[in-house]
Amino acid sequence: MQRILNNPDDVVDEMLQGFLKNHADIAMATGNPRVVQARKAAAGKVGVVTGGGSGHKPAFVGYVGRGLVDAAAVGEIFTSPTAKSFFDAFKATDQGGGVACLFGNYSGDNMNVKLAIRMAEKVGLTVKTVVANDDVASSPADQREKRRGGAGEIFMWKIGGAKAAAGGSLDEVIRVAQKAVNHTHSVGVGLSPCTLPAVGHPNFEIKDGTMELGIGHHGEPGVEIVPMETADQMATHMLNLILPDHPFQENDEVAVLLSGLGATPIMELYVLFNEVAKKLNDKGIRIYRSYVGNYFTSLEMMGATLTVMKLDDELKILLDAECESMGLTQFGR
Amino acid sequence: MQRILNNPDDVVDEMLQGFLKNHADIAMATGNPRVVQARKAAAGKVGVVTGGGSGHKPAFVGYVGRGLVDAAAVGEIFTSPTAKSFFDAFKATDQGGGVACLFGNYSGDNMNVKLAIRMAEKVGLTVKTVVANDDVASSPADQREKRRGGAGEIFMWKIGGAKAAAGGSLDEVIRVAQKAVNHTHSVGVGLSPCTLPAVGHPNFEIKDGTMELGIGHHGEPGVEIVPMETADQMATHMLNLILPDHPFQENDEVAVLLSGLGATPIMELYVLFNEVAKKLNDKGIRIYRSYVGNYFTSLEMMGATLTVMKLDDELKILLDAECESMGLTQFGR
Amino acid sequence: MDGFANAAGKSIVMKMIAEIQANKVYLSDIDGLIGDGDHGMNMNKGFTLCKERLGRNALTFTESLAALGDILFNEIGGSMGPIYGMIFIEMAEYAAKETVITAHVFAGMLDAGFNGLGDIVQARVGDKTLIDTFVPARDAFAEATASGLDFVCALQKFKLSSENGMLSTKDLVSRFGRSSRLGERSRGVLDAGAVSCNLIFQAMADEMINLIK
Amino acid sequence: MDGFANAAGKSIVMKMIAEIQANKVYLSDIDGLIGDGDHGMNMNKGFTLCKERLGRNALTFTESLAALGDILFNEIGGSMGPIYGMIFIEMAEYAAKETVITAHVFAGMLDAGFNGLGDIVQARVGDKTLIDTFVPARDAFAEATASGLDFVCALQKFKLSSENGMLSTKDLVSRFGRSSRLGERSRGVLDAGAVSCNLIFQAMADEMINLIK
Ligand SMILES: Nc1ncnc2c1ncn2[C@@H]1O[C@H](COP(=O)(O)OP(=O)(O)O)[C@@H](O)[C@H]1O
Ligand SMILES: Nc1ncnc2c1ncn2[C@@H]1O[C@H](COP(=O)(O)OP(=O)(O)O)[C@@H](O)[C@H]1O
Ligand SMILES: [Mg+2]
Ligand SMILES: [Mg+2]
Ligand SMILES: [Mg+2]
Ligand SMILES: [Mg+2]
Repeated sequence: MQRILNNPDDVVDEMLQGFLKNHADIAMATGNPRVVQARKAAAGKVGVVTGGGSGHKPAFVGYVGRGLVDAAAVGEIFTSPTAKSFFDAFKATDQGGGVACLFGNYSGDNMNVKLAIRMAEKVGLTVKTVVANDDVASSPADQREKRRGGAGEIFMWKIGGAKAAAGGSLDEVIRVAQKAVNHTHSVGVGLSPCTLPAVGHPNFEIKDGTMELGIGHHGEPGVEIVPMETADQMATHMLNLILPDHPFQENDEVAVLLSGLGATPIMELYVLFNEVAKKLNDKGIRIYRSYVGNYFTSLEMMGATLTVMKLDDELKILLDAECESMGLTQFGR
Repeated sequence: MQRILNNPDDVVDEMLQGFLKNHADIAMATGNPRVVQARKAAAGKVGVVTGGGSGHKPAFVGYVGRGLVDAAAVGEIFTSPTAKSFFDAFKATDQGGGVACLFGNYSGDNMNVKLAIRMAEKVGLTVKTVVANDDVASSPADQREKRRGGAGEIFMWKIGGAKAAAGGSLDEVIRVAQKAVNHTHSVGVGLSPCTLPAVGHPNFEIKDGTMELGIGHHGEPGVEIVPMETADQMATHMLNLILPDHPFQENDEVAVLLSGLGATPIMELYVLFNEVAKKLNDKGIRIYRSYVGNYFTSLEMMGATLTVMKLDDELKILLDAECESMGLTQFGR
Repeated sequence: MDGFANAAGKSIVMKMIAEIQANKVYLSDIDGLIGDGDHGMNMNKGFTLCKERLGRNALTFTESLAALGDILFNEIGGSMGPIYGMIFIEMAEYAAKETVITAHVFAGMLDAGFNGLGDIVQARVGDKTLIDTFVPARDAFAEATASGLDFVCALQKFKLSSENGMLSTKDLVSRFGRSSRLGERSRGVLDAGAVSCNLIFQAMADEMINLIK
Repeated sequence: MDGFANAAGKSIVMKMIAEIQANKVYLSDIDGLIGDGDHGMNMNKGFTLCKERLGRNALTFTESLAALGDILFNEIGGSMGPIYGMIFIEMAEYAAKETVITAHVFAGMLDAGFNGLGDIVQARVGDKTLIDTFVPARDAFAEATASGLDFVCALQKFKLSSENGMLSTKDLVSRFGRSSRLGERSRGVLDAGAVSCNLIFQAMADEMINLIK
């Protein structure tokens, strides 16, 4: 295993120490070493919390910042944070207006958030949730509630975070974050597996010359194993899973997020994006804004995830709002 | 080869098309398909140009933007752009005040820039150059002019770009960019090789359980092949090559840039940064500002490069200036 | 005395810990096939942490089990933290005041552990989760005890049903979350949680049998 | 006529192209050892582009060579673009007006090609670059011609010296740029540019010999 590590069991703690040293202007430690908090949360705003397993950088701590998430609970690699950490994140960000907990649909996170909310109720803290379930490959459309969260979580945080930063109430933040989720559809393609440091060998197998269509962010098997395709064919395949699902239609305006899974050269993400953009254009679907890069990774997996969000005027304004974090920094427009 | 490609010979062109579609607010095409230009260059400013081979994203086009580089000439993978492309980049950015060409010390780039300057002279365009040679592993300190450029090029662009954006003259831009280079020292550690798409198999070999200390950005052999180390030991090894070279001393203030080579999980870069920061702190060297992430990569190589720049008041102000590009966006402070 | 002294039972938890440590990579490998590969790693981390905390302290079975549950719940997270955390905490709580752990007490502990999951876990037998190990084992133990078998024999039944329950997950198609769209691709692979639950139950029962004898 | 018709010499460039195409991966592999592995890929891209451009057009040797030089220089970049670009452009320019390419003309072309590099290339013989192939081959050809050998024999000497020059790079320690800190680690490996230059010279000479006969 050719990796940069000390004791693999300490990787999350050491990563967080390094993260906090590097991003002292954006994020800060809390009493719980597994909770990271934004430095510049505006007074009186609704708290926006997320959390999840590690190994997905920039997700989740990388979206702690101004105009995004106020605190993140951090788990072991690919492992939900504890209920206590979610609860501590709620406490750290509540300013009286309540907390929006925006997280991804994984059984561990569901359980721990549920338990954390019970703790919050006991101290009279109001927490409402939105659960991202944008990964179209993980369940049929009529069982959307079973779908995993994908890179679409980033749009959920961006939209919810912008609303909270703009002074929105808890219900407003929840409403727009839920709208973002409802409008967002993702799919992944896996080209090579990843290795958990404490395990030391690949998590699963992807045979050379094949690719896994619909792979999850932890290498969860997807829809189908198909022979390796060109970028052009991958774009077709991914859009064929996403577009009918909303369904996206001619004259729709969308935001596109194309994220690498970790080890795919960024150059290749642009090649794939080029094809995706061409095909959307051919269908008369307009890309209003796009993001290409490593926004939600899976250690050193190769491959990419494609996320498309249908926009309306409200979502456009929130998407364009200024924000500052490790994973996403943009000037307002 | 598990990669996202169409025809490997077209990868650079397709990447650039995708890049321009995604970053239309920051960068734009020029008459030369291998020259990308910033959209928002302030009127009358000195032009700042760079260029280099592809496969290093964000470098080089990723630093085209506001407060950074005004145009980049783009080569094939790991291959210098043509003289014509450098020349076209000069022409695209000259507003009468001349052009600062800030590039890395590689024989192809040296030749092509030299030839481009001859073309520029013929049309009366003034071009001055700074050549980054920050890679301490590539030549002894007394032959610094032979050293390769490393991720320190980013500091050269940031400092030179900020000076130009602030209205600096050509000579001022050249002076501060040269100062940045003189103050900057880098070293790389390679953990796994990379594969050029058109070649289809790894470029070179790094045996499992070993690492290449002092590796170049294209897999050029480094100082030594050593058994795989812990993050802690790597930090020591890398600092031992960098610190005596300036030399950096107690009470120095520095900027640190720790870049992944492409496939190393970002989490591990923070683990390494944590060790680097501890060791600098132990020596009484103060990190004024730091950058951790994939800032200068080598396709899907695993490993990292460490860059340290000694700061003075002038460099601090320029480093802190606002900028906006694919690779680096920061608010002023 | 058909049972063992609670005060002597720390070794049961130590045995459970050793078993998980020995199977760290195996558990992650199973989880890697249709899950995310972290199961062994996290179980190992939590159980190892518990071993360090317990140290040489003289603790009872239920105190040790409570400590393990507490660590899993509060420091490990994932799905395992709340599930095993709740199970162990509730099992320990149920018997905390007992000096002797009898078959009757242990049956109660198993019930309490399962009930502790409450609405946290919606999975039922057949959903390809650790419930497929837990429920048959618990039921077999209760039945054996009710039918008059002694503690050791009931534990043998418990072991057998646990093993069979675990094996049953191999042919099941996952219906819960993560792998539900996998359909047939999820068949043919054991469930990681069912395997770890069986490892824990085997270790638990073996050491109880040692203590009873 | 001790020479060949310039008008008939497009085949020489076509032969050079075929040789580079056939050795694309080999050249990149050599470059990968102490360089960056792009040499074969870029040479292949430039030479293949040239093949497409030349197409079925009836072109002279010098026109074809000029086209190749132009493509390398203006569209390929790298180190090879300027170096081979300059060499081929200057060689072609020198003989552009000749109807017959004699040994004397070819000697002049080689000189012009080398001189065309001017101050772009500082490397000299012994620095482990393509200069180690070029200069001995050029010198051997000039010497053979001066000593009265005919064109074909002089080309045989040219081929031999080119090959030897290329082989000499194996034992050299790189002194230029990139690999200069490598010291002993750069020994034992051929220089990629020296190898491609030799491939080009062999193909060039072989097809010239064909045409002369
Ligand atoms: N919602 C659930 N209900 C019951 N058991 C579950 C549930 N989610 C997970 N499990 C059990 O947990 C095991 C996986 O544990 P682990 O790998 O540690 O967590 P995660 O699935 O979050 O990565 C599964 O094999 C299954 O037995
Ligand atoms: N400065 C130089 N002087 C002479 N020859 C050079 C120089 N730089 C490179 N070369 C030649 O070019 C070859 C490498 O070519 P190539 O791999 O295409 O370019 P690059 O080194 O820029 O990747 C070397 O093997 C060497 O023969
Ligand atoms: Mg997990
Ligand atoms: Mg090169
Ligand atoms: Mg798991
Ligand atoms: Mg090369």
